[in-house]
Amino acid sequence: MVIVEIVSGPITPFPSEDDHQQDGAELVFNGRVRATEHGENIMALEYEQYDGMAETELTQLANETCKKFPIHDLFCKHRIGKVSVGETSLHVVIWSKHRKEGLEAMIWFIIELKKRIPIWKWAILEDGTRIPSECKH
Amino acid sequence: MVIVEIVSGPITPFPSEDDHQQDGAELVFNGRVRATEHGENIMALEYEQYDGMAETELTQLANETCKKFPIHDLFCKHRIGKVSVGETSLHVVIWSKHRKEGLEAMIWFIIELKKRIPIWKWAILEDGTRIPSECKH
Amino acid sequence: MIQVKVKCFSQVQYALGVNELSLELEPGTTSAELEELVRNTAQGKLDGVILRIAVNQKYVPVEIELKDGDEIAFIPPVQGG
Amino acid sequence: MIQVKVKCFSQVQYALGVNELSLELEPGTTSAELEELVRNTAQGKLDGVILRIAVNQKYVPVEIELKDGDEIAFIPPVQGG
Repeated sequence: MVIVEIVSGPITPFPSEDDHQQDGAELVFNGRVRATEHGENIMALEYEQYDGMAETELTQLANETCKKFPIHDLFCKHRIGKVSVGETSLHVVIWSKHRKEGLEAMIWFIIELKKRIPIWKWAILEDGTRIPSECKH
Repeated sequence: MVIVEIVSGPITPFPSEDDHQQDGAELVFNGRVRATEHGENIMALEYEQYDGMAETELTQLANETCKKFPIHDLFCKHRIGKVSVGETSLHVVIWSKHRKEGLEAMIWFIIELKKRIPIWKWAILEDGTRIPSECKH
Repeated sequence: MIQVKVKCFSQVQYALGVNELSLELEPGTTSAELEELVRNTAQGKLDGVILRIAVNQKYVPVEIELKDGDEIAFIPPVQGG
Repeated sequence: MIQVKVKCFSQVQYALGVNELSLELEPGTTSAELEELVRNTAQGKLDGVILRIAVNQKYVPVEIELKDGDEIAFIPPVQGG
């Protein structure tokens, strides 16, 4: 099963106590905003999405991941708008029978997300300036 | 920094809202007890430890992991005693600047844990029998 | 003439100074021709920036002929996560 | 004579039916000799089971001479996680 949400407020993690009795491995990834971006101190990042397309592409990617790897469930939330330093911008949970496929699926899912989901970061610098972040990783 | 705990009751996850402002990646692994072990239905697993040595070895492994990979913090809890199906037996959190090193450290840490930490599983079958689990993975 | 909408994100938005453009084009104009027009409008600010094209919210890997009412986005390198 | 304690876990515990053994050994007895004694006591139930040796809660990769008061564990494949 797949759940995908693009949210504009703080991310509430998916509950861990779900009914996954055949899943030995629960893997959670939280991507957080760091205090520096390309060596410059920032106040926050502002995430911009292509409304509609971002969610469609993310749902498709989640479904592809579940087909490509023998995992059971992939839940994902991506935050949009201003995200302060230390806050979570991306939250992904994968449930699988064993940890190996869960870890592989997580790695692949995030790499692909960073390649194709139409979401961008603007850095908000300490002086308030807002510039497109040119982060290439 | 490293925190290692061997606990006999249910595992409370480490709080996610810690002060990790230079850490873009927070990775959480929860190992859960599955309803079947080697194809047999089980009620629970009972984890047995070598008192003292298990915690010493686990602390040493956590420190080794922090030296081997450029991660900042590794927190780990392992539960001992009877753990029912669906409950968490192992909880690991790794904070790192980028996700890559966090994922690699997580993979290595769990592989090594399963090689050298003196902890064993007993399967508690549906009829109440308690036998050493011979799980090899 | 056909009417199309161009969505501008990130570096494209920064270079053009707008979120969205409404354009009238000659019938038969292709996605690649529109990209050239956008790049020219940006006056060099998009040089070296790889742009992928999405038409009606789907990535389109080849040059296509645009139709009236199309929504086009020139997608600079994405940065989710 | 020297006195040693043998901790028994998992398959070793299951094979011997005890958690712990207290043994009196000849001075000069080695870890490998004690392992043989334990395997014989298990009457074949530990055949095919690889045992690592820990002395005083540390893995000891080579044969060593045991000392009075040592705590020895023959560690079957571990299963944490």
